[in-house]
Order: sequence, then structure tokens, then C-alpha cells
Amino acid sequence: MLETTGAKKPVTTNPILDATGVAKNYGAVAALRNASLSVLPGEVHALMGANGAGKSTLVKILTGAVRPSGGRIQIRGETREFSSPGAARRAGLVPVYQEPSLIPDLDIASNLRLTRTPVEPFAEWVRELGVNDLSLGATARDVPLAIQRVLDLARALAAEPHVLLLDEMTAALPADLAERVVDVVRRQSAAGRSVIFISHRFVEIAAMCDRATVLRDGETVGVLKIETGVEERIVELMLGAKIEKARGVTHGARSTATVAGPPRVAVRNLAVGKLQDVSFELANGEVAGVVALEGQGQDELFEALAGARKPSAGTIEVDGAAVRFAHPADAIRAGLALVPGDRSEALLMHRSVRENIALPFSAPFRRWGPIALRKERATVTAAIERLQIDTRAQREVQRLSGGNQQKVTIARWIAAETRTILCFDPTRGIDVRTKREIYRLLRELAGQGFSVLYYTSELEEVQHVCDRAIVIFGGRVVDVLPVEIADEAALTRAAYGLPRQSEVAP
Amino acid sequence: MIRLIRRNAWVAGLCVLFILLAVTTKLIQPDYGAGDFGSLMRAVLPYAFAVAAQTVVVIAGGIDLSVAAMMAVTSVTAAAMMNGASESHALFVVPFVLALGLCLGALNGFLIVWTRVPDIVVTLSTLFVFQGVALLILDAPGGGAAEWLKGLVVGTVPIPFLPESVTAWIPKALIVLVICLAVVWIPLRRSQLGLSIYAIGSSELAAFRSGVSVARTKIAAYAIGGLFAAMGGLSLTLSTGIGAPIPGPYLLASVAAVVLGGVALGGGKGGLLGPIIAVIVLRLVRTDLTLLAVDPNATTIIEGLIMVIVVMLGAFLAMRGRTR
Amino acid sequence: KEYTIGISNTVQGNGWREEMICAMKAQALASGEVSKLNIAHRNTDAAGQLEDVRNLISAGVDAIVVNPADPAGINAALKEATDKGIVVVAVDQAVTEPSAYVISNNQEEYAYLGAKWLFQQMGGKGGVVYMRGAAGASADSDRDKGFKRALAEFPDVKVVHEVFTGWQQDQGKQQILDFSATGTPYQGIWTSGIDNVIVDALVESQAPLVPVVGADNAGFVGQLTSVEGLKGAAVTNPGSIGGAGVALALQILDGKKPDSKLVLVNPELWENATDEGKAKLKAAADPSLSPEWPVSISIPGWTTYTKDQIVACKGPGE
Amino acid sequence: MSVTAAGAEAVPLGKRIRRFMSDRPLVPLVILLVLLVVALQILRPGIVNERWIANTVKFAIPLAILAGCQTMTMLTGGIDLSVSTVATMAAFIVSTQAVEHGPVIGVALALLPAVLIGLANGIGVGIFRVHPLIMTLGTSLVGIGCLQVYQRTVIATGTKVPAFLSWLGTGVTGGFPNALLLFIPVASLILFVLNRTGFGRLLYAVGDNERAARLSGVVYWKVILALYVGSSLLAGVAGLLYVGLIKAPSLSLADPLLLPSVAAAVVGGTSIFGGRGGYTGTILGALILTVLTTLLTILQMPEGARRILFGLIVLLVTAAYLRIVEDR
Ligand SMILES: Nc1ncnc2c1ncn2[C@@H]1O[C@H](COP(=O)(O)OP(=O)(O)OP(=O)(O)O)[C@@H](O)[C@H]1O
Ligand SMILES: Nc1ncnc2c1ncn2[C@@H]1O[C@H](COP(=O)(O)OP(=O)(O)OP(=O)(O)O)[C@@H](O)[C@H]1O
Ligand SMILES: O[C@@H]1[C@@H](O)[C@H](O)OC[C@H]1O
Ligand SMILES: [Mg+2]
Ligand SMILES: [Mg+2]
Repeated sequence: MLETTGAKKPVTTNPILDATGVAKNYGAVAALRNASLSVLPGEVHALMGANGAGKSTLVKILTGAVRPSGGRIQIRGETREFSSPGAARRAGLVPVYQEPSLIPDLDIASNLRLTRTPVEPFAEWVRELGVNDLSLGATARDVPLAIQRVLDLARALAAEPHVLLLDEMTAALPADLAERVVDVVRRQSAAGRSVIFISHRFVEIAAMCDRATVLRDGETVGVLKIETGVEERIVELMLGAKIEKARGVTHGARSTATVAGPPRVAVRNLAVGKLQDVSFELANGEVAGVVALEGQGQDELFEALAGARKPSAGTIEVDGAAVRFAHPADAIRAGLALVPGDRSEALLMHRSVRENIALPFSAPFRRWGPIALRKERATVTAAIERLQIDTRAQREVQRLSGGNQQKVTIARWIAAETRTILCFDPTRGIDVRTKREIYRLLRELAGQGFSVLYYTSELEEVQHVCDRAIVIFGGRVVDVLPVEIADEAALTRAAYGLPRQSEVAP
Repeated sequence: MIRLIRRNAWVAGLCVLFILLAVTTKLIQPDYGAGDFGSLMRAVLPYAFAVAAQTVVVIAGGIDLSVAAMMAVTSVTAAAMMNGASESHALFVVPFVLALGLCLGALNGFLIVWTRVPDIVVTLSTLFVFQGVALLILDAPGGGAAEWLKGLVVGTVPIPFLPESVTAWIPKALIVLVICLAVVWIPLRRSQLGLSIYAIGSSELAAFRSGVSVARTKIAAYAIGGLFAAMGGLSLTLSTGIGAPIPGPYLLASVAAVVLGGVALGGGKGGLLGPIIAVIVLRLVRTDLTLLAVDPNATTIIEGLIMVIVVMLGAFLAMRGRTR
Repeated sequence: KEYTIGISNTVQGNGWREEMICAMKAQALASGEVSKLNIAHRNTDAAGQLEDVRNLISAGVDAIVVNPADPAGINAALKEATDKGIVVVAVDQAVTEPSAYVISNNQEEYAYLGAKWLFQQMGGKGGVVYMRGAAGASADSDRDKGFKRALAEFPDVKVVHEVFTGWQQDQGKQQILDFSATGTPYQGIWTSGIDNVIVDALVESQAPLVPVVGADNAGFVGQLTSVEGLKGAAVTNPGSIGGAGVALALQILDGKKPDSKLVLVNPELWENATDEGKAKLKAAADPSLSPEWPVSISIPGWTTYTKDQIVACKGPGE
Repeated sequence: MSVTAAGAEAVPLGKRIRRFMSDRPLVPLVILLVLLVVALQILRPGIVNERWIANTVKFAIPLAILAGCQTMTMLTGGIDLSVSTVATMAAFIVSTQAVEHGPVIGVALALLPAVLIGLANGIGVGIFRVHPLIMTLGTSLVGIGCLQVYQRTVIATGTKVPAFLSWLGTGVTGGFPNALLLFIPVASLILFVLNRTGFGRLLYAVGDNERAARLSGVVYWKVILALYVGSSLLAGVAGLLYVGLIKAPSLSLADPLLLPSVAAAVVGGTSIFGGRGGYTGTILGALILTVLTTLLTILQMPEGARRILFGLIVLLVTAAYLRIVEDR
């Protein structure tokens, strides 16, 4: 299982970076309240925490991209506060942020010049990281995302940082490139440089980190040495409680098979984006899970079904009739609606909960007239109650908590009585309790004959909500697993395109 | 790469348009000669500087509604200072006015950074302020200009190794324009500041994270805009010999030419060459219509139509490119 | 003889200037000597007029008749024109370029006559609202001289408000409304030809009808004989000076140069305070004209077109 | 992530006032308006009377209508720089056509270019995705050029402002300007559309988050097309009213209102980036700017100083307002 890496470096007692009591408020939202992090020279230090725990915020504060609301940061024992990333860079702290930071309209050479990065070492690192055909004249915008991430890293490495901060550097990378990153990070630490490493992948943590700091709700809740068996501890700390095996929540209540007639949605030989040839069916009253590794084209699939993107080949049938969507409005008319993974893509952040939920009602031209306010209030209130949305800050959705925001995006379609909801990683960045509520809600909907297509990046969710799991790999559906056998291990194998193991795990 | 080609294609397209118009001009008026081309370039001067000012700011992701008002301030300042003064006094006036433009522009940038009010609103406010300042300096068109300054844009200069038949087609006004723009623009393009200006225009966040001082860069971009506007103001004074406190039509013209020149509103893209050629094209259109004795107001229609159609076409092509 | 004449004017939409253009067209047509007019008529400033005049030079005209935006601002282009042998005539306002001819109303006298009458009506004391023309235009600065000369003769008359109307009706009206909204008392209004809208404004806002001086614009002349309680005077300022300008240019092209480069037409004052004045106003009134057109639609000794021709506003070949 | 409940803990007074104002953004505007009127009354005692109020309202109305166009377009993240041209065209056409064809046809003809320009703007912005600033600037140039050419064809006919427009624009009945007869319905309509109709919701939605609106089935170009046509029509109506007020049609009649119309919307709290603002604030903004203009005239400053103060105050108010609303 987990093993600690090689021989320990001589441990100096003086940390190179020491942050204590760091806090950051965004209005009413406390992204960080009391975070601390101490990194030793030559150490690879993992920063862990659930989505929204505040990892990225901490990185931004440490590197001067965001001003803290409180706390103290010491570099080599000296208290510092960086006013800009430039200042942090000069002090030897170089980040790779979670989002690409290349200037989109500049070519690579200019991007290097902008950060005064020497070209030779940069090119060296790029090759080292496994990218061989890079043109310095290419405009950053035109470079694929994964390569942009590699360039970000190479640029940071070329600056010869004392402390390198990597925020989910590997998340968007294919496995081979991710491995290269791990190699490179190891060598950094061997050379006596420190690395702060953020990732949700335990394999990577185990492979190279010395210690881990765990954040929960903006607070440091533990610092652990990476050793065998620490994984459980970390997860416990991250979630704040021992994860109960919440098996069999409701998925016994399947009604799929009993519904006669054509499937609610049938996808045949669909090609869109990275997807080459995808076929599956979604029955009435079914929650079908979609499982795929990052970047397999699942987002394109959902967008195509929601009418937000045109497929290049294949057909979509709804209730047995072929449909063609030129606009999400067409899909909505056919009863298909998307709940995107990124809440900021779905919400009118400055508008009220009520307006957000009622938005689809006003969209069609014939509804541009006066609003039936009483009806609207009734519909919206019903939806709010059904999802138990905390509406204390309902005048502006941006003041709601993330979980409540996510509920609003779902409530919208429940109020509109949309028959098929396409949920794309709806529980991303949501606390455990809210997650449960969402599972329950979706099962309830299925029980009433609604259909749900459910993509999740957290594999154990499949067994909480889904009736089946459709696994996509390499542009195709490689497997459809019944929920009984769709545990994490089986799904992971399938997601990597490996064949099913014949016998069920003991 | 594709982007590079496309950008150059835009400029090339403008050049073709210019050549077509030039040929048309010669067809309409066979007597059209070097002297007339000189007139064209003199008419181009203030517009070209106005559009240069706007271009820098737009590339930095902003917009400057006070361009014409800054031109008015600098123009009347120059005219008032040179009024009745000795010829050599102008030697002092020119750098002073350029510095003034730089300061006015920097003030715009500073207010945008400091108040966090959107740039459109800030420069809308300073548009009124600068207009007022111009009126306080001269409440009516007037003042004067040194003769040698006026002479700066009239006629031609002999250029070594070039026959007169060639230099006749290189009027001083063109030379002044090219030198003034090049002296600022070429070093800027190559400098870290120039890069930073493109960077903040392309993505303020990414630029900030790349260590660019967004505030300082923005102020600098507006300041350079102000410098170009001051050149425009000076060019007005030295072509009319007076300063006029009410701003001319340079704001709308500058925005139009920036867009026609292939610089995207929103920033981060484009160069100076396209907008300058666009401005020349627009002036030549007016000349041609005058030669044809067309109502000058029809020129307004045609300028508007060119703008609308070209921009729609550009947007349409961009859209096609995106869906591919 | 078949000449082409270029025309440049920088105020559009002002009735006086429209009459001027029509007079130019009518005179060109009536003369029979002009094959083509090339008219650059738009709202612009000195810089824009420079461009227009230069484009007219490029177009190869034989003469340019120009109403200058500024006395000095377009000299460079005028010089270029005369250097090429093009006859340049400035109408209505003077230019300082010595090679150009000027034919205009005597602007200083225009202002002096009206202002003096007004101050007399005010009993030699009180506040006057001074509504000027376009800032920097030489007609305006010449009129300012005349106005100041009259003012000097009446030490108890004070200017309580001075604005530039830009010779635009809408601006003038807005300005007087703005001003009367401030409640500052005044006893007379002098206008640089933006007159009938001022009377309208006073009537509409029920402000006291003080004496008003304006030009001989049809609307204002009509008001002087019809508006109850309005005292005022119209000073002649013929827009038809444009026709005279064309006539002068043609004369010069034909080789008959005038003795002086400056030709002045002297204004007259028609007031409604005396019976004699009223009679003159009655005789001059012409309700068939657009209210913003001056009633003096021809200049004896210069223009040769008929009323129908100027009203039709058609040039050669139209 | 967590939300701290705004509640029991002691909040400093300054912050409380701010929070109060940020929840009621109209309060500071009303305060400012009152302050300006008080200043006026102190500078010239007795000026604030029935006649003055009627006059101020008369002049604020056309500005408020044009600022309504800006408010609606700005809610979607746009701006309509063609409103002054449209207003001028409507004014000029009605003054030249109503004489011959009567008021009904005159008004119809006057509003025709408004519809055309609105359509062009809507198509450019909504379908071709041209930046609204550029699109409306372009159509405005075309429009003004057409008007100037048109003017040359009607020189002989002359202009005459129809009597009913003068009555509406300048008349006062029982102390109330007749213009209110037009403005109250128009303002109520705008307020109703923005607050109580599906279309109004969509304007906010499109400006707040276009992608979210699209995913909810909102068809962007339809909304934008309707918006710009509506804005143009409104501008045309404002032009008709304004020519009734000024009674002197010219080719630049409404030009001086363009920038103030943007300023009124901005001062009234509408965000130029879209999604935030409302028409009540804009009406207050228009009143504030009108009173401010009078105040500056009364101060008898030279024109230059007046413009400087005007600019500074617009900037100051916007900056202060931003602070109040954004900092929570
Ligand atoms: N600019 C902002 N305005 C308001 N809230 C913010 C802002 N940035 C972050 N937050 C909130 O602060 C919390 C911490 O966010 P942060 O991005 O640091 O989390 P994270 O631990 O990096 O999560 P992930 O694993 O998803 O990247 C989240 O609830 C987030 O919504
Ligand atoms: N603006 C709104 N927001 C939220 N819910 C709404 C809104 N308007 C209507 N509803 C709800 O949507 C459903 C249908 O509304 P409504 O009664 O207006 O439709 P209808 O007129 O019966 O149908 P149609 O217009 O399709 O013929 C009802 O349940 C109503 O409560
Ligand atoms: O009187 C004015 C005239 O002299 C000026 O030049 O143009 C407009 C007229 O109103
Ligand atoms: Mg995050
Ligand atoms: Mg993060």
C-alpha cells in the first residue's frame, strides 16, 4: 500500500516556510480561517483537503496573489508579506496555480520573456517533462490544456525556486505526463529544494511526499508523516469524521425495468469532441452513472445532450424520436437539462435564489410577458423546500454556500419539472451531508419516473445513487456495470480500459 | 501560427484596400499627384495619433473616451504658449506639451486603478474634465504656432540617394508621423513594458500571476495613450496654426479605426500598423468622395457602413473559426 | 466659359447657412458660367475645413468660396489654393490670408447697431444677456468688437450672462432656458442671429418679455410684428452673401478684380418701437420663407437670381 | 467554505450604515439629490419653487428616457451609443414630415429609422456578436449621415414642430409638466418590464451570466434583438418629446444628451458590466445630473469650470457608490 520514499534527507529543524493562523474572508465566506503550514528545506510537502477546503487559497496567499485577512508568514524565520506574485517569485517562492497562468494571447517565447524566464533551462525542462515538439512561437491559447500545465511547470522550474508550489498540477495530465512530474519533483527535493504539492491522488502523494498538512473548512486539522496506512487518517481528517460505509442508500428502489416503452434517451454512435462512437440508453426512472477518467470527453457528451454543443456524428433519440439540438432551448423543450459541474456556469450570481430557480420559465419567447408572481412563488418555494435550501442569504446567490448554490442549480430543473436531468459532477466541492441529500433527492426523482444521467469523479458515489455505470474510455463506452458490482475497484479498472475481473472481490 | 497569419492577413487586406482606393483616386482625378498625397497625409496626422493613442489603451484591455479631449487640451496649451512667443520658445513648448499629455493619460490610468471604477466611466468623466480644462485655457479657438513647427508638415525633404520624383511622394507629414510613432512604438514593443501591456490586455489575472504589476502597467498604457494624444494635439496646432478648445471628431474615429485595424476590443491582440492604415483608408475615402463631388455627409454614411460591415464580417469569420 | 467652383462651409442645419448655400447654387446657375459646384457642407472645425479645402484643391476647382471656421486656422490651405492659381473668396467672415478675397456683412457694425438700440431701449441701464455666435469665428469676434463699443457707451449696462450658441438654434434655446431657470434678473437680450427660438423660450416659460435684438431672419421678423408685448429689432445680415461671393469669384475669374480685397455690405436696423420701423418690418416680412432664413434673400448689385431660384435651391446640373 | 450568519455580533456603526445602504442602494442617491437641491436653495434662496421644479422635471424627462435605454442595454453588458442619433432623427423627421402628412404618419415615419437602427444593432450585437460600443457607434454614424443628406432634401420645405409635441414638451397643466403624461407611462412600463416580466428577467440574466442563461434555454440573440429595437424605439420617443421641448429641430439636437444618458445610468447604480442596476436609480441619476447642471449654471462659473466639476462629480459619485455597494 502506501510506502514512504527513499532515504530521508537530513532534517533541518528550521522550516524554510512557516505560515500560521492564516485567514481569508471573501465577504461572508471564510475561505481560510486558521490555516498553518510549515515546510522544511528539501521537503516535499503534501497539502490535502476536500474540495473547497482552502488549499488553492492558501497557495495564492503564500505567493502574494491574494492578500490574507490575517495570519503570519515567515520565510527562513523572517516575517514577510508579499504584495504580488512578482515579489514572492523574487523571494524564491514560485507557484503553479490550479488554473493555467500563461497569457493566452502571447506566444510561449513572450510568456517566458514576461516572467524573465531563461529559455534554455525552460526548454530543457519541457523535454524533461516529456514534451518534445514544442514551438516557442505558438500562441498559448492554441496549446492544449495538458501541455499548458507542463509549460507552467517548466517555467516555474526554470526559475530555480527555493519553494515550488504545485496546485493540482497533475489533475489535467495524462498518466505518462503525471509520472514525469512525480520524477521531476523527486529530483527537486533531492537537490535540496522544497515542494508544496496539492493533489487528490494518493498514489502521487505516497510516491514522493514526506509529510502532509490536512485542511478542513479553511483550518489546518493535522500534519502527518507519510507512511504506510496514513491514507485512512488523512481521509478522516479531511472529512472530519470516520467515513461510514453509507452503502445501499436507496439504490434498491430501482423502478427501471418496470417501465415499458422506448428508453427516455437513446444515444447512438455519437461522436463529439474526444468521443468517437458512444452508444447507450437511459431508461425512464433510471439514474445512470457515467464514469470516466479526467478528460475522456464526458463533458462533451453532457454538453451535446444538453444542446450546448453540436455532435459531429451519431443520433440522439428522446422517447424514441430522433432529435437534433441547435441550442439548449431545444434540449430543454425535449425535457433534457444540464446541471454543469461548475456552479459559476449555471448561476446568476448577483440575482436572487428565486430568479435563479425561475429562470427557465422565462426563457421561451411566449413567456416574455408578465410573470405570474404568485404561481412563481409557489413553484419556487416548493422547490426550495424540497431541496431544503438554506435561504438566509437568498437575495444574491453569490452569498450562499457552495452546497446551497449547487442545490439551486438542481432546484431550477425540479421546479421546471424537467424529465431528464444531466448532472455533471454535481457534488463537486460539496459537504457530505449535502451530498447525501442530493443522492436521496435524485433517487426520489427516479422513483417518480424522472431520469438522471450522472457523471461523477468520485467513484464511490456510483453505488450511492446509480442504477448502472456507463464507463467511457478512449472515446467509446467500454463497459456498462450493474450497480451491484460497480465498486471503486471495478470502476477504476474499467475506467482505465482494463477488462472486468471475472470473480467478484471477496 | 494561424493567429499570426490571420493578423497579418488583416493588415494585408487593409493594404490591398488602400491600393484599390489609390488607383480609384487616380482614375477619378488623373491630375492627382504627390502634392495631393501630401495633403492627404496632413489630414491623416491628427487621426493617426488619435488612433495610436486608442490602440495602446485598447491593447491593454481598456478604452479611452477622453482621447479627443486630451488632444484639445494639449492643442490649446501649445497654441496659447506659442502665441506671440519667439520661434525658439517652441523648442520648449513641444516637450512640455508632450509631457502634459503623458501626465493626463497617466491621470486616467491612475484614476481607473485607484477608484476601481470601470475605464469607460472614468474616461467619460475625464472627457468632461479635460474639455473644461481646454476651455479654461482658451475659451475660443486662437493662439498661434511657431512657423518652423508649421513648416514641419508642409512639403517634402530631399532624402539622400532617392530621386526627387520619389521623395515627392514621401511628404514631410508622413515622415513626421512615422518617426513619432516609431520612436515610441518600436522600443515599446520590444520592452518588458510593452509585453506587460499585451499581457494585462489578454488576461489581467494571468498577467498578475505572472508577476506583472497590473496597476503600474495600466497607468503606463494610458500614459502612452496620452503621449500620442499630445502628439495629435500638437499636429492640430501646427496644421491650423491655432488651438481649438472644443474636441474634434477624433474619439469616434479612433475607436472605429482601432477596430477596422484588427485590434480586438477586449485587448491583448493586434498592433499599430493596422489601425494606422485603416485611418488612412478612411481619409482617402473622404478625398475620393469629395473628388466625386459627393455630399460630404454621404461620407459619414459610408464610413459608418464600412465600419459596421467590416466588423460584422470580422466577427462572422471569428465565429466560423471558433465552431470549426 | 465653364468654371467649377468649390464651396466649403462648416455649420450645417443653421437656416442662415442653408440660405447661403442656396444663394451660392442659385447664383452659379443664374450666371451661366458655372458647369459644376463641388460643395463641402458639413459640421466641422478648422481642422476639418482644412481637409475639405485641400480635397477641393485636389479636385481641380477654379475657385473656392469659403465660409471660414476660423480667421487663421485654414490659411495654410487657402495659400496652397491661391498658389495654384485658384481664386479664393471668403464670405460672411474674414480670413487673415492676404491672397484671399473677403466679402461680408459689416459684422462689427451689425453688432454695434443692434446693441446700441437695445441699450437705449433698456434705458441705459440693467443687465443684458449676451448670446454670441461660434467661439473663435471671425464674424463672432468682429461682432464682439461692435458690441463692446456700444457697451462702452452705456456704463450702466452690465453683461449678466455671456454664452456661445455656436449659431445652433437648439443650443441657444437650451441656454436661455437654463439661464432663466437660475432666476437671475435681466433687462435685455442680444443675440448673434439665434433669435426666434429665444422669443419662443421666453413666451413658453412665461418669463418677462424683455427687448430682444436679432437678425433679419424670417421667423424673428414675423415675431416682431406679431408677438404681443415684444420689443425688438432685427439687424440685416443677408445669407445671400453667399451668392455675392460666387458672383465675386466669377468676376475675378473673368479678369475683373475689385479694387480692394475686402468688400463690406452695410447692415440696416429694423425695430418695432416706432411706426417707421414697424412699416419697414411689415415690408420686409416674408412668411413664405423658412423661419430661420434671413428675409434679405438677395444683394442688389451682386446677386442676379430670382426668389424662385434661391428657394428652389438648385445649382448647375441639378 | 462557510457562511457566517450576519447577526447578533456587534457590528461597528460605519459598517452597519454601509450594509444598510448596500441593501438599499437608492438611499444614498436620494440623499445626494436632496443635498443638491438644498445647496441650490442656499445659493439662491427662493429658487426652489413650483415653477423651478416643473422646469427641472421637464428637462430631466428626455434625459431619463434616454438613460432608460442605457440602463436596459447596460444590464446586458452592452451600451447604446446610437440613442442620440435616433432621437435626433425622430425629432427632425417629425418636424419635416408632420407638416405635410399629419401627426400620425409623421410620428410613424419618425420612428421608422429608430426601428431600423435598432434592428441593425440587435443583429450586429446579438447574431454577429459585434461589440455593442462599435455596433451602435457604426449605426449611429450611418444614421446621422442619412439624416444630414435627408436634411438637404427638405431645405425648401422648412421645419415645423407639430403642436401636440410642443404641448407635450413645454406645456404645464396645474403645475405639472405635460411631459409627465408621457413619462409616467413610459417609466412605469420600463420598471414593469424590468421587474415583472420574463423579458426583464432575461436582460438581467444575460448580463449576469450569459452561459448560465443559455443553459437555461435563453436564446441570446432573440433577447438582444428585442432589447435594441426597444431601446431604439424608446430613444425615438424621447426625441419626439425633446423636440417638443426645444422646438428647434436641428441635426445635433440630442447629441448633448448622449454622454449624460450614460452618466445618469452609471450614477444611478447600473453596472456597465451588466447584471446589476435598475431604472429607479437611473431616474434619480437623471434628476441629479439635471439639478447639478442648474447648480453649475447658477454658480456662474465659466463653461470650462462647469464641465470640470460635472466630470469630477460623476466620477466621485460612481466611485463612492461602488464602495458602498461592493464592500460588504
Ligand atoms: N474569489 C473568491 N470569492 C469568494 N469565495 C471564494 C473565492 N475564492 C475561493 N472562494 C471560496 O473559498 C473556499 C476555498 O476555495 P479554494 O479554491 O481554496 O479550495 P481548494 O481547497 O483549492 O478546493 P479544490 O480542491 O476544489 O481546488 C471555497 O469555498 C471557495 O468557494
Ligand atoms: N415565472 C414562473 N416561475 C416559476 N414557475 C412558474 C412560473 N410561471 C409559471 N410557473 C409554473 O409553471 C407551471 C405552468 O405555468 P402556467 O400555468 O403559466 O402555464 P400554462 O399557461 O398553464 O401553460 P402554457 O403556457 O404552456 O400553455 C405551473 O406549475 C406554474 O406554477
Ligand atoms: O449670423 C450668423 C452668420 O453671420 C454666421 O456666420 O452663420 C450663422 C448665422 O446665424
Ligand atoms: Mg477550489
Ligand atoms: Mg484548489
